[in-house]
Amino acid sequence: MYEVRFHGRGGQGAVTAARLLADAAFREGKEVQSFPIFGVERRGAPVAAFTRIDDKPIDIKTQIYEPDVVIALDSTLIGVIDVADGLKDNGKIVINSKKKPADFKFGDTRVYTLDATEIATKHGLGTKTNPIINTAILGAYAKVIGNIGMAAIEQSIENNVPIKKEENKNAAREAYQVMEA
Amino acid sequence: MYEVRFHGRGGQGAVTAARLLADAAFREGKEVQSFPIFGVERRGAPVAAFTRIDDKPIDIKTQIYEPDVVIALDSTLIGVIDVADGLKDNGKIVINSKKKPADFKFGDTRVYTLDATEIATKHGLGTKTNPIINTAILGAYAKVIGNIGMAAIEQSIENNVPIKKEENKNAAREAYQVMEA
Amino acid sequence: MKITIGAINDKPGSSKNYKTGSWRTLKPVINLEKCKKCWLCKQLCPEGCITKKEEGPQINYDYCKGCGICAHECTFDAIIMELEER
Amino acid sequence: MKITIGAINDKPGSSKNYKTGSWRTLKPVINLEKCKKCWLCKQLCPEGCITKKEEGPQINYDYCKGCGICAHECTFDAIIMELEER
Amino acid sequence: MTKMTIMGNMATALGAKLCRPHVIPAYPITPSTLFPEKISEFIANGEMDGEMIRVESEHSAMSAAIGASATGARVCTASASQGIALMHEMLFIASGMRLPIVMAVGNRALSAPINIWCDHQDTISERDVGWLQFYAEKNQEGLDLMILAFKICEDKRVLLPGMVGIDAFVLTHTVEGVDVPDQKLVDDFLPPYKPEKYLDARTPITFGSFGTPEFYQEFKYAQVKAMEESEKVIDEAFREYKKVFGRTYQKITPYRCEDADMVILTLGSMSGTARAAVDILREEGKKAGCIKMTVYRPFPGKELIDVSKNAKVIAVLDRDITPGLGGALYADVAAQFVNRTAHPVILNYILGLGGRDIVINDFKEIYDKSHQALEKGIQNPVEWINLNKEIL
Amino acid sequence: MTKMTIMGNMATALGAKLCRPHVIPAYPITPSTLFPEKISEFIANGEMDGEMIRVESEHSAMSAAIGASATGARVCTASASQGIALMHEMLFIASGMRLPIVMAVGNRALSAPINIWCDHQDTISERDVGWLQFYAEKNQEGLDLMILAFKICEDKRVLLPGMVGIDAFVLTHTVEGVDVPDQKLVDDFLPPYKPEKYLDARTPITFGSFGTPEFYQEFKYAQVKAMEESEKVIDEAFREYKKVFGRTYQKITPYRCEDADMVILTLGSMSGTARAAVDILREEGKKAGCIKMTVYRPFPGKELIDVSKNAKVIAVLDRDITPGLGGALYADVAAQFVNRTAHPVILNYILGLGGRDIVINDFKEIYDKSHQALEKGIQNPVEWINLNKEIL
Amino acid sequence: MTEEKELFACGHRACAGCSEPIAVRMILEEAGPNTIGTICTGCLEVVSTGWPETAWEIPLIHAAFENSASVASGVEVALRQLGRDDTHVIAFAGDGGTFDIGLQALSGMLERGHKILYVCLDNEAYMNTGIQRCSSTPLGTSTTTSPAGTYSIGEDRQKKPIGAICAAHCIPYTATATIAYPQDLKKKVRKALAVNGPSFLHVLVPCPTGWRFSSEETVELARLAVETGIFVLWELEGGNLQNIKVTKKPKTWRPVEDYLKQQGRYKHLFKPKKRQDVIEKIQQDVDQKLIELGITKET
Amino acid sequence: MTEEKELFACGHRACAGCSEPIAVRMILEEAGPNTIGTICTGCLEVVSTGWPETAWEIPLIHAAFENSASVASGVEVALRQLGRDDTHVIAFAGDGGTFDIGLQALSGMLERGHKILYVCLDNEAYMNTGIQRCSSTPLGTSTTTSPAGTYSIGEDRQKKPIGAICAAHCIPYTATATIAYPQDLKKKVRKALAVNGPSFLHVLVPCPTGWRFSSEETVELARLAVETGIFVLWELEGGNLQNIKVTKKPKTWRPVEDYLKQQGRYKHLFKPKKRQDVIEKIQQDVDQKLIELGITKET
Ligand SMILES: Cc1ncc(C[n+]2csc(CCOP(=O)(O)OP(=O)(O)O)c2C)c(N)n1
Ligand SMILES: Cc1ncc(C[n+]2csc(CCOP(=O)(O)OP(=O)(O)O)c2C)c(N)n1
Ligand code: SF4
Ligand code: SF4
Ligand code: SF4
Ligand code: SF4
Ligand code: SF4
Ligand code: SF4
Ligand SMILES: [Mg+2]
Ligand SMILES: [Mg+2]
Repeated sequence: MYEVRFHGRGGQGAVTAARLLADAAFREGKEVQSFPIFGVERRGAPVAAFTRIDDKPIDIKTQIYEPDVVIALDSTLIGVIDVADGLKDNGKIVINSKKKPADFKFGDTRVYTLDATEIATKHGLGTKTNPIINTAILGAYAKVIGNIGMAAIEQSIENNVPIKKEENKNAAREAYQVMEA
Repeated sequence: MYEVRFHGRGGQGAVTAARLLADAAFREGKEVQSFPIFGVERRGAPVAAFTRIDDKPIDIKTQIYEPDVVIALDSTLIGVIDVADGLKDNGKIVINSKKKPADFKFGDTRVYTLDATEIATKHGLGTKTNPIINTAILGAYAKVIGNIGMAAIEQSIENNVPIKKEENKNAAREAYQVMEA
Repeated sequence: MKITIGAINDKPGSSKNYKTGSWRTLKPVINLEKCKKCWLCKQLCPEGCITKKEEGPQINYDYCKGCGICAHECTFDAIIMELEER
Repeated sequence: MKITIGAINDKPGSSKNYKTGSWRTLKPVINLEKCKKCWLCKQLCPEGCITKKEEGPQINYDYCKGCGICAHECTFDAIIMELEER
Repeated sequence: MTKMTIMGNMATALGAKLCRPHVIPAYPITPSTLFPEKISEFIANGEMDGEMIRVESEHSAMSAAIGASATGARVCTASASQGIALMHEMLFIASGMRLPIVMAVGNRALSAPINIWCDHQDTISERDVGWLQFYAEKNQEGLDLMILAFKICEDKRVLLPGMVGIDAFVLTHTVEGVDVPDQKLVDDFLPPYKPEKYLDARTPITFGSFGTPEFYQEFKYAQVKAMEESEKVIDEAFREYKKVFGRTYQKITPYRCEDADMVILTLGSMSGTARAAVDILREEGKKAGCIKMTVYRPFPGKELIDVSKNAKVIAVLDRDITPGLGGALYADVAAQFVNRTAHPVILNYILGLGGRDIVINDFKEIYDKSHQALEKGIQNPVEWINLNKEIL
Repeated sequence: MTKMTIMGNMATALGAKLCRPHVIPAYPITPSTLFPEKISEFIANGEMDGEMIRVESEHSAMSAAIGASATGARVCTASASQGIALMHEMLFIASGMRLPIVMAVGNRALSAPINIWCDHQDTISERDVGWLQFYAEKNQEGLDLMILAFKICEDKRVLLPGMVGIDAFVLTHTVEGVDVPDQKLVDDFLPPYKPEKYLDARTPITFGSFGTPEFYQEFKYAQVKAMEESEKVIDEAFREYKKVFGRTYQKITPYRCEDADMVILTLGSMSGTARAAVDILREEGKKAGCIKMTVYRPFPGKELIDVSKNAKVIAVLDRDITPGLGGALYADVAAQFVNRTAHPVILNYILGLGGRDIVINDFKEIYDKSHQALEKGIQNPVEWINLNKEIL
Repeated sequence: MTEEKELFACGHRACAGCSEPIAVRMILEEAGPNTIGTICTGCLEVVSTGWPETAWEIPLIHAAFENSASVASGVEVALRQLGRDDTHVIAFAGDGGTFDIGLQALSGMLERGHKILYVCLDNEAYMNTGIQRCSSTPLGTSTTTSPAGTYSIGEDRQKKPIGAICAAHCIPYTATATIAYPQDLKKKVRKALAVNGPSFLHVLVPCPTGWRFSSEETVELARLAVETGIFVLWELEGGNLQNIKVTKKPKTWRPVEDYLKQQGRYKHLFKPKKRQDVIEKIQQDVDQKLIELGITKET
Repeated sequence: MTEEKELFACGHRACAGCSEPIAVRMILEEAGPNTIGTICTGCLEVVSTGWPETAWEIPLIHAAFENSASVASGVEVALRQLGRDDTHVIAFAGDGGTFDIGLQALSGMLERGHKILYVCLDNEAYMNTGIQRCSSTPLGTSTTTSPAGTYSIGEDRQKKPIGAICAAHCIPYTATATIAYPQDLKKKVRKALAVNGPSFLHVLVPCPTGWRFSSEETVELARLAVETGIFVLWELEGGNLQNIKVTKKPKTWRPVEDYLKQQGRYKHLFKPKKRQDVIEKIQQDVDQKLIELGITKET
């Protein structure tokens, strides 16, 4: 079983990212679960969302306490909350940031960064202060985690994103390309 | 245990009569219960009310099915309903009527009649079409049944009847006097 | 008689089985000679027990509770209330 | 911390323990020179995090969510919103 | 002390009056209506302080009760049946907020079909709401239990609301002789309600918080513990009541149970009839006993086990029904005995729904049926008594 | 059949849509709101006939549902928590009138304190109202059970309303892969609702009669019998569903129970975690099993006795609490076993209230505690799991 | 002479002289048999639906006390969905079920625009439970929960202006009526059933038992209520109260005392001591209301 | 310079730019600390009372969603009984808790005459549960339960005239207000608290999340609502709507389009195709309302 946690702010699309990832995995024949943090957070507040992926039916319905990957859609959250909380020993962190992985201090944990904001705005997805980066980040996921293929992610976008389907796919593709695995 | 059933029409005072009788018995140191028929009868409809009297605490809370006495406040009810229903073999029936006991056919059952309407209206209790006869009938009860004294009945009237206390007591007294035991 | 599913009552107007005439202490009696067939009494009877007949209103005493409205409202004093004899 | 009887909260204003400043992406900055001390910003701030000071309004960034109302409403353009640096 | 002949509703109203409630939000419903009527009369005639709130529904009655109680007032109300059902949501909230509101109930059946007569479904179906529940056998108990309910519910160790049930008509509208205690004695027994925390501008607190998963279960636990704590508070209060007023109360009151092979467990007004039936059965040589349950929540499990230890059967009488299971009381009793190595057979009888009278014969039938079950084995642990099969 | 990844609310909404309800009176409440939202969307986009009634409260939602169902329409609604509590009165009335309304529930805790997260108190506390109750473990079950509920409830032998519970957030807001059946198959499985009697000017009938003591008990009895009758209708429907749609449903589903010495009885989404825990316990050499209860009303007593016959302990997990007694499911289970000569020890664990997560460790603790109880005797049959003692 | 079928049958158990059946019969006569009715718990229901009997000859549903309007909403939508929407839907409710416990359901029904005629049968108290005060109970009325007493003149609040409240919802048709004016009442029913949306009809139904008068005076009291201005007959299309049309103006308006003194519920205003102050207050309120309705009184 | 104590503290969790806290703060500033508040379930409660924190510096009680008014009734009577009735009682409620599920409790509170200021914080939908339609939702608004779609223009019913409905109860004081006019709002709070009986204050509180606009525009939208006549600021003493006093009249009334086009909830009226018909209908309704209020528009 593979467990992913997304961090973002209410309204930034962490929940959608988690759903899209689950849907993509499902399209690859995997069993999936995806859920937001169960709370009453308002727009702007830090939120989290989760995805579980497995080859066999997923029985457990507990929260995710020890994710395999953490994805931070908003680097300003780092410091505000402990994004690495509970991360497995060999876990990975993907951060939307202009900075280099080395600029982040998470001990031994493997950190990846991507300027998803740049990519998103370039493809006309949201504004600088309010970029829609969930699709770009999934491209990065596909590259660095590698357990879901880009085809499935694109299909998931096609089927679930209501507007700007092409732009979103392009953002994901670009992220996939620029990302170093 | 002595069980009494009163018959009347909604609004005629059967319930009050049953209560007054219970209160009188209580004043004589008896244990009592009194209750109306448990229904939704409207003014004018036939109703019934009950009194239980005993020397020891009354445990049972059932309806009264086999009364020792039946009192009909309104003779026109006879024929409409079976006033003698369940009456004990040696039971008695007291009827408010101008007629003679012999005019009523209740087999072997001992029947008493009293023109309570006459007495009540004479004492200024209600009108001919709407007489308040419950106190007069209690006078009759005291005489023919005899297990409650007039003093207690008068005291019960004094304590429970909101207006025309004296008139009511007088009606009861007159009924007691004219009644043949 | 058997109970119905959900206590439905599928006998419309079955209240007629219950004769409310027994409630009556006063009885309305119509004087057809005075009656002008204005049908006000029928209209205002709470029991709906006055029916239109050729000769004038007819009271169904099975149901008349003797409220006296018909007599009270009849503009032509064509109804009087009498003490019920039983 | 212990729970209370009936979940009563007897610490009025204890919400202050939660710093909503972390929600901010844009940050209001006051230009005191332009400010006319009309206190409109204080009045309209949803967070109640602007206080009156001798020198003009002061924003408590621990709570400011960066909504931008103060800047938008200031008639004298004395507040501008800047991208938050963290 | 005054002796009077009064109806059950008057008894609970007088009980309430003696407790000097500040606020009485109430809404009329048969068979409880006489309660607010009497309170209105007391106030209109200057016999009582306190204010009625003539609310527009029972939901508002309980809401106003909550508001008033949280403000530090002693609060009392009355309802029944549909009225209680309409309060359902607010009953949970009153207990969750730990407000010692006391409600007089005239136990009545629930719709549909609509029925105004006695059964216990209305309060039994509120057995989860976290209120203490008391059931009276007679009017005297109705009065006394109102006073006791305030005493117990307001105890610092409890702080939970409570309801006192008197059976529709069989008590509410039945006149019995009742001893009405002196105000002075009640004042001593029940001191003014002085909560530690209440709505007061001098010390602002927030009532009705949002309880996240981090804390919710612990809040519930504390509430459940308070209910358990009330067990001993009830015993204390009953003892003190006896001392002051001379009348004995017990959570459950056994009658001729010591040597009984069958005990009948009852709630409310049927308990008296049960005793009478037991006497008759005894005369017939049948070793019957019965147990009146006065306190239903908290459930007096220990006491029940104790008094029924010699019995072969407990016949649990439910004047309520849980479709798809059986009687509610039955399941509650089962939970007390299920893990005991030796225990009586527990049988369940559904009876008296919607005002069906409960008569001596019913108890005889129950005795016989139970005996048969003992001898021939249990066919069906849940049986209906006095069912008119002809119309089914 | 379409495979999609959807949330639990969407699953129940799609299940409802496939049943072609005519009238959907609904009121928003977390965590069920997505249900009316989705229905609104389906209708706004012409994907669905039927009409929403955007009522002003849940009491009116159920009232409108009753009106519409009595008129002969197929009716569906959704609610949770306070919303269900506010319907309480009308839930009894819907079942008393024998109207096969189906309600999708997002199981959520009850105030106070207010809490929007999962527990089962809202529907468990409606266990007396005469509705069938189904609990889903996952979204697929949520969808299927909606269709099944209509099928079962509308059966002439049943004619009772039913509710389908999916756990707040854990299912309502969790995306899972779900097979959505073809409309054609559902249409065949579930023919149009054709009641024999309904409000129609051509054949006037009266609904909602006044039921006097002469008849009330018999009306209730008939209703209770219909609930019992539903046991076999449920089995039939489950069998047919399997045939048509290929998925298996059982009132209770045992997992590794044959040789288990301890079986854990669960309701709702915790059932999956229980299976995972059982596997882990088995690996540790502990003979654990678990039973998922899908149908809670009517209570599947016979089935439960059967599957647990080899167990030494049944650990009954209650995501609800009856203050002053214990878990509701516990008492229900106790009622099944109490009169059996040899039966497992029945232990009760209260857990997961107000969204407290139920995790593998909890099951381990339950196993250990139960074992201890077996060995050292039962200290307290009702224990709380995962309680934060530090804040008490 | 053909006899129309009565849609509310004999044998119901209302008190002798009750006006609720009179009103129901008049309304159903106008609406005709193609009508589904909903009712609240209350006198009307209790006296007419005791199983195995029913007085109703139209399809009828009673569910609870507070929800005639929402049950009717369900019926109306179902009829539309099932293609039977030529059937009228009439929701009956008492004043308790309208002014108090049923107000919200009513407001929702009005706001949602269901095509339903809502009829409030107003006898100014909770009669079925034994004459308790309701927000429909007029100032100075003695009821069992607003008893006249040493410290009380009876009800101390004004009657809730239910008509104005309903009209404020901007519904197509609102009106008042009473049994003493059958033609007026029926005409209003006709109009109400003709509009495409909700309508509200407020019918005063004197109750001999609760108002404490002799049963034959029922219609007379309804008439007196109108002639004294206590209960003004009006109708209104839409939500602008300025457009109210008074449909019945007596030639001379009688003093309210004529109305009050006939009823036991106002006895305390006359005995033991005449409470001129209260009577005058009631008169003033009526006068004020008439002025607001633009009626100049010539007495 | 002395700093007044804020009675609604920082740290609450409302969305950035939410106007509910703005309104609450203004109201409490006027009412002062000697005030007990009651609230409904809804955004305000959820963002301010999460245990162990509370944003409230006055005593506050939240019980359920539908009963702010009845809880407040209990508080008010208790204060009187306990001799503490110098304390103000303010019942806060959302539009859902007022127009819909709380209407009956409110009506009861008004009718009984409690001395309570009832404040409806109207953001025109159920926001706490995620933007569902309420009877406060204006015509043409897209919400999650009145979604714009192929067969839908969004909400198809008019906003329930809650002010008129409350005023129809003949209460001493009814008014509307919004956060863009703090002085007007505070003055109305002052007046409301001064009357001896119930008062109703209807406050428009724009919601960036539910109306879909950028958080800094909150106050601007409140202002636009007034300047377009969508939300008229008025006050009224007593129940006669003819006495309404409009307290804010812009020099020129702006077209409603200016207001609509700034909000995502009306996007479908502009894109993909401009729905001139709907916009015009909304404009006409506003014009009509202004005429009824006796306002002659000079545009
Ligand atoms: C929820 C609920 N509360 C209370 C009652 C009790 N109840 C039934 S009818 C009634 C009074 C009815 O008054 P109204 O609506 O004025 O009708 P009326 O009997 O006067 O015609 C009351 C209080 C009930 N049935 N349901
Ligand atoms: C009886 C009941 N039904 C439904 C809910 C769910 N609920 C809580 S808040 C809310 C919406 C609140 O809307 P509103 O009153 O307008 O306040 P807002 O959140 O918009 O400020 C709803 C539907 C509830 N808590 N209780
Ligand atoms: S009211 Fe008089 S005149 Fe008219 S029909 Fe009746 S009896 Fe005849
Ligand atoms: S007396 Fe009354 S019930 Fe009898 S016919 Fe006349 S109006 Fe009808
Ligand atoms: S609004 Fe502008 S001018 Fe006024 S106090 Fe604030 S910053 Fe200064
Ligand atoms: S940006 Fe918003 S929260 Fe921050 S100070 Fe300005 S108004 Fe207050
Ligand atoms: S109490 Fe009044 S309303 Fe009820 S039936 Fe009797 S007369 Fe009619
Ligand atoms: S959803 Fe709207 S009302 Fe609720 S907190 Fe956010 S902005 Fe405020
Ligand atoms: Mg009435
Ligand atoms: Mg809102």
